[in-house]
Amino acid sequence: MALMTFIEAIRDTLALEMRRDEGVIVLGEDVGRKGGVFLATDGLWAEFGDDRVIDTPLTESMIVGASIGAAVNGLRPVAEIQFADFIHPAFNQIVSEAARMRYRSNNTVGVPLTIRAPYGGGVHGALYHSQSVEAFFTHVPGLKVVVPSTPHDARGLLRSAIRDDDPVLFFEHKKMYRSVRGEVPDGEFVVPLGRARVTHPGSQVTVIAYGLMAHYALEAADRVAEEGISVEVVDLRTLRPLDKDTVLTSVRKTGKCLIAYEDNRFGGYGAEVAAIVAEEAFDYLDGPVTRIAGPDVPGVPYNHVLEDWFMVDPEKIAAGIRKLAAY
Amino acid sequence: MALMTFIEAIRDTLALEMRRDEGVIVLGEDVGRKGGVFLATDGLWAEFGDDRVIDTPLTESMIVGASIGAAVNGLRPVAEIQFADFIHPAFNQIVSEAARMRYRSNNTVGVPLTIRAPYGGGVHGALYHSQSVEAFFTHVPGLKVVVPSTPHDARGLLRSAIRDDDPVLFFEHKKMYRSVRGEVPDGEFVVPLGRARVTHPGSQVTVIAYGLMAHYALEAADRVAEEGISVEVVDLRTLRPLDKDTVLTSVRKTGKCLIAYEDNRFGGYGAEVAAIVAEEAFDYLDGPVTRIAGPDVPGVPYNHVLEDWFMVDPEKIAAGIRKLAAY
Amino acid sequence: MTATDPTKAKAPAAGLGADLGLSDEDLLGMYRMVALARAVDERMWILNRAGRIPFVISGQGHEGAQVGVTWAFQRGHDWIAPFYRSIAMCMTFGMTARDIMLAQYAKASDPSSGGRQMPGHYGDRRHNLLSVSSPVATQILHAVGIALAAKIRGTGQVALTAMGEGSSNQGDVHEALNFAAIHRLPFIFLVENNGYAISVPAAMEVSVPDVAMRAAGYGIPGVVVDGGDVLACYAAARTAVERARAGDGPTLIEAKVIRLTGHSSDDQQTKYRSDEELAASKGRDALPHFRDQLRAAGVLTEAIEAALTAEIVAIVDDATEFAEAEPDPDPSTAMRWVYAEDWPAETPPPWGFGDGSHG
Amino acid sequence: MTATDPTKAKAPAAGLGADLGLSDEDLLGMYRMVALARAVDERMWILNRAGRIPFVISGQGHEGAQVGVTWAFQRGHDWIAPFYRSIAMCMTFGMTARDIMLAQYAKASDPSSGGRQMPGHYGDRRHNLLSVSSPVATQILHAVGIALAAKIRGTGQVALTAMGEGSSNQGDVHEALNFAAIHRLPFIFLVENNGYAISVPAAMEVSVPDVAMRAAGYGIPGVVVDGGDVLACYAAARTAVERARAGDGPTLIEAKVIRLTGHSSDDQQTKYRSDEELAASKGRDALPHFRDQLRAAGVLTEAIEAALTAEIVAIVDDATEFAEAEPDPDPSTAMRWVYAEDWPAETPPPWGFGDGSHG
Ligand SMILES: Cc1ncc(C[n+]2csc(CCOP(=O)(O)OP(=O)(O)O)c2C)c(N)n1
Ligand SMILES: Cc1ncc(C[n+]2csc(CCOP(=O)(O)OP(=O)(O)O)c2C)c(N)n1
Ligand SMILES: [Mg+2]
Ligand SMILES: [Mg+2]
Repeated sequence: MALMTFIEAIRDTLALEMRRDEGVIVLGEDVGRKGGVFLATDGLWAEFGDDRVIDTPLTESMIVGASIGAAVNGLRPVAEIQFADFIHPAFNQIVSEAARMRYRSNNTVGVPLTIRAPYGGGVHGALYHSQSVEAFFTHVPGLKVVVPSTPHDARGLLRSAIRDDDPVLFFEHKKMYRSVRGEVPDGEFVVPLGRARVTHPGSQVTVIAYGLMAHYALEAADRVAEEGISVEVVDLRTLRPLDKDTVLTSVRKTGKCLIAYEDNRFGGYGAEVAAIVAEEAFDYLDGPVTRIAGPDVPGVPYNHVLEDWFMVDPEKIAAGIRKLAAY
Repeated sequence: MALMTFIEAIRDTLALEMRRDEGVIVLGEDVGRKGGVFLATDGLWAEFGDDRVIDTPLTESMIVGASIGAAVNGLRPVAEIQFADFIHPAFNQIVSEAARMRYRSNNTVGVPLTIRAPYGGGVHGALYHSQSVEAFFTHVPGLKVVVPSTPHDARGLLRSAIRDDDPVLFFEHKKMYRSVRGEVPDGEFVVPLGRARVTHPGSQVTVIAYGLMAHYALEAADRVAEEGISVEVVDLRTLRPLDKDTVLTSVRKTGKCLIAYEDNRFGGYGAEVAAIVAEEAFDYLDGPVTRIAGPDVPGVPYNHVLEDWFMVDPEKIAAGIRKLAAY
Repeated sequence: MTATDPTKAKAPAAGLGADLGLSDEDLLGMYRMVALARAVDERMWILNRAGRIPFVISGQGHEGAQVGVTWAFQRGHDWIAPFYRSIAMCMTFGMTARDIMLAQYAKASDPSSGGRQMPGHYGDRRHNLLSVSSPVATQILHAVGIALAAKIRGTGQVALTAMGEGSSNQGDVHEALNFAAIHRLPFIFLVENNGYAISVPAAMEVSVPDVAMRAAGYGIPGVVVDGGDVLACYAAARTAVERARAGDGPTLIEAKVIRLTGHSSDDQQTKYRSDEELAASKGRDALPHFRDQLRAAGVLTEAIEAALTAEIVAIVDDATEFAEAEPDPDPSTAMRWVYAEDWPAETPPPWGFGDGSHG
Repeated sequence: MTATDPTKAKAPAAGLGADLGLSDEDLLGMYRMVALARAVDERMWILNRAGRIPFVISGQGHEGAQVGVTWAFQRGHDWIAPFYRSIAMCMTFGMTARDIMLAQYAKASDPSSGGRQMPGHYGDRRHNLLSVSSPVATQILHAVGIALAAKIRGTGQVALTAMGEGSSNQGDVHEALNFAAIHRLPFIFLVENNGYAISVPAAMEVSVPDVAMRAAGYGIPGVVVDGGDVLACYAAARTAVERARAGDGPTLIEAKVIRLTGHSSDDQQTKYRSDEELAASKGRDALPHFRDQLRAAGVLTEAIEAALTAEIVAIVDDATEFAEAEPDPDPSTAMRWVYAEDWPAETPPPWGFGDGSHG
């Protein structure tokens, strides 16, 4: 058991997996000597050398496309996209190629590839260093999408992602890198993909969240607990495949469901969760499935007053809970 | 008034708009001499010449990126992406650039750009010539997304799109090009963006659809009408901005809502509609908001038995209506 | 009947192939492959016009370059990321006429995709032929990645990819060549320049007369070869493969080929190509040229030619009948293989095994 | 104080700028711009270290190339799609020190974005400076599209874009140069090669010693200039602009520049650059070099220099104080300008005017 920051858990897990399996390589912009712009790969180049820690040119489509090829020919690449905002040039390679290789080849070719990317706002990153991009990829069959919220889950899920035989997108909220700490068991454990976790049991309202919002949901639950509202928080951890059972079990129990996500509201990931809950828990609902999400503007604006306006925070979630509880 | 096929309405509208405004240009792969692989631009090159009808190289990012620049410098480009499936290489230019230019420049730069693309399956196009891609773009603030279903609306909406001062994605279901006919008024009319249309009034179940599915919804409504089920069909026409009023008014009246879309179910556009209805019409719902959509596989498979398995058709919608009506 | 194995020493051949280390058997094998690929391809069109198969995309006019280049690679060891015209390339690397026909009919036993993809989207894992997708040029990065893995793992493999000159303008090509050149990867880029991207002539899609001129901008060799000359294509590829295996990095080979058919069965090429031009391009076809070469060199005797013709007709007939008779895929399999199903744990993965929504 | 207007005939100047048609006034104007941009930039770092502004990305070491090149363009007529280091370029084209400082402080009156974008994302519609985004290299296509519109509309405008050598490897660059070359567009591509993409040295990001070597692959001229030599940069740009205006198509100019600071205020460059290398690169700085040139030519007298220094300090102080005092944006405006709000119809558009969800 060790107390680690979120980013330490990621860095150490990369090192552990690289020691365990020499097929694991890390590639991306500035991941080598510099150790990544957030230092998530710091020390790997010194330990594993040029062949396994590759400072690539500034070309995201190449990073993903070449990783697909390397995965096909026996490696397990872990590609870093420097910011989730810069994954878009690689969209075609991810969506048309990585996601479809197994299906289109009738299971003769798989792509064991992990793509890591820092996402999220609240760090003065403005339109292009704050994006939540999960909705673009959770829609795509053939991809798995993971968003851990604790150092423990970061380790367990990153292990699962790297060992998985299919492409996994692994999104890390950059505001959590150094602000979130937690215990990480020493041993060889994994957190399986596709399983959510109830992080706070409760009876009146279910709050569904992931990443930074999973923390804010807990804070909001604490705030409203003082007011006598009992909240159950579900941390999804894997967005695709979604653990419907855990979600529906909770909502069927509480009868009320609020989904919190930081991305733009319209067409965001929470819409799918809301749609599933609305359809499959209909008979149990005592109030409308509610979403607390980012406003529909083309990016988080920079100036701090605008950024605060944009960001979902514990108070906004708490307000949503209060309203739903009173319904 | 003239009877036209869907594609004739599009082609003629392009010609009319190009005659009306010399700032309108058309560019894309094979749009010139060949007149487009579906012949949607047939005859334009002969009439308007090399400068205004440009056969571009096979480079989608360039088509969109250069169109953005041309739009900034005084033109109104209408770019054709040969198949919606091939829009992904241009994803970064559309999502990072076209969508955000106005917001990020604080309204000093706009991008009056229309991007047309044939989408949809049922035509033996397999994984890469059948895609529905609207969900990727309806999520993006700054974009408008239009999916017409009749020659009349194709004309009226394409006019609005071209004259709009912001980027509009205009998706045309390729199966409708020659199979759908309808009356198109001769005169100067537009269909405003952002307004849905009730295409079949009814009282028991609201079916929400767009594009080819808007036709299938009508067929399904006819089928179940014989069984005594009264269906109201809403053809969304514009997916973003969504005409919430028309949708909610209908659902509040019928109390039941089914959303039909051809795209993969999980995270598809219908999820957002379902989420909105579930939240904002909650008190009126007499049954769960239901979705009939494509299965979650990475593309429409080719062999006809597999393709039939994939496609949403009138019977699948009718089955959904029956179930919901009986709820 | 097999691509050469450059790791095995060869007895020097006399005659036409001598300079290139090709025996008469090699030459006949190459010729057979060009002729067989053409025959399979022609049959596809007949089946299409007869309404048996809904779509054809063809390699006619590209076969010489494909066979010549592929012959320099080691089957079962090297890798190829082909494109939709790569019938002759795939066959040279191990796919049979049956395999190609199964793709046309999209049958369950189609090794490319089990009937999931359109015809033309070949691939065969057994022969290191990577599955083709439709968005052009993406495969260049896959081949570069395969070469990267070969270098890191020290396998000695070389990776080849091919595409048209129109596709070579895609951004992925720039990113791929830059990366492959920086790391001197064992990678070869074949551009099959047939002068058109569907209807758009080369002058409107490529800003230079030869795509090979772009190689210098990456610091790698760029060679232009006549795609009508099978042996010249082989020679260029052999040099490139040697360079690649020696650790000297990638090569760009541009083969000037012809497109004998419309872009696909959906295209009417007379709308944008003149009769004269079409007739002239036929004069550059590798098949008759290679036939004449081999005849003149006494390698292709009348007896051999007659036997070959008969063999090819039999192969194509067999492939057609076989593929036509094979069953369609079962729709109950359509949900399968979205994800790997050989899940290592004892319990099934949370997303199930092809039995419903994977969302 | 203004970029030259190449359409106006000039009296031939004597002295240093004579061959280039630059008067002493021009030379002083250029020098002033280099020095002013440097001073503004240095102030940014001071403010950052003092905790007044959270982020800086700098143009230090690039100013000579930017001013030299931009001087050849016509302000208010031509277009520039700049990048995050383009402070000197933007100022040469019309932005003031106040405009730049307003971006650092992200104030409501910031002409680049009204405080919506990070510092470094400049743009000013009044001066035909296109708004900068973060994803690198996208802007090259915008500039090419601007040039396309200029050609179609016959405006006589030339479009310039700039980016680093690392960014030049993006696929968009390939697609842009190919298209611009095919259509001989009035377009100029400036690569400001400072040897690094954040921490990655040029040898690991570009496969050739000079990005300019890539120009030949598009059939366009590629020139390498010393970014420490302002006049050489001007000369190269002037030739390119003349070509462009004459309808002879695009030019690639690569200026070898230096990065005097870390990549940004978030970067610790000593982790990947040696002290020696940093010291050596300082020796190639355009500012002292240009100063010496102008002093030696007698253009920059002690009096002029003193006045200039004082002027610059005053300008930078004023800009800082002004920007600091300006109000932050009002959050009630944050929903605005997702879409155009000057809707032509009588009724408001269905998506409303910045007053809620636009979904
Ligand atoms: C990204 C993408 N855009 C468009 C298409 C449609 N398309 C298929 S082949 C083709 C032309 C290809 O031309 P070229 O690369 O020269 O190859 P050729 O067909 O001539 O052999 C086009 C435009 C596609 N498949 N992928
Ligand atoms: C598409 C994209 N990927 C990554 C980044 C992050 N990033 C910003 S600047 C930069 C390095 C740019 O290097 P270069 O083009 O040489 O310009 P320089 O900063 O050296 O002037 C990187 C990787 C980005 N902004 N956009
Ligand atoms: Mg071609
Ligand atoms: Mg640089």
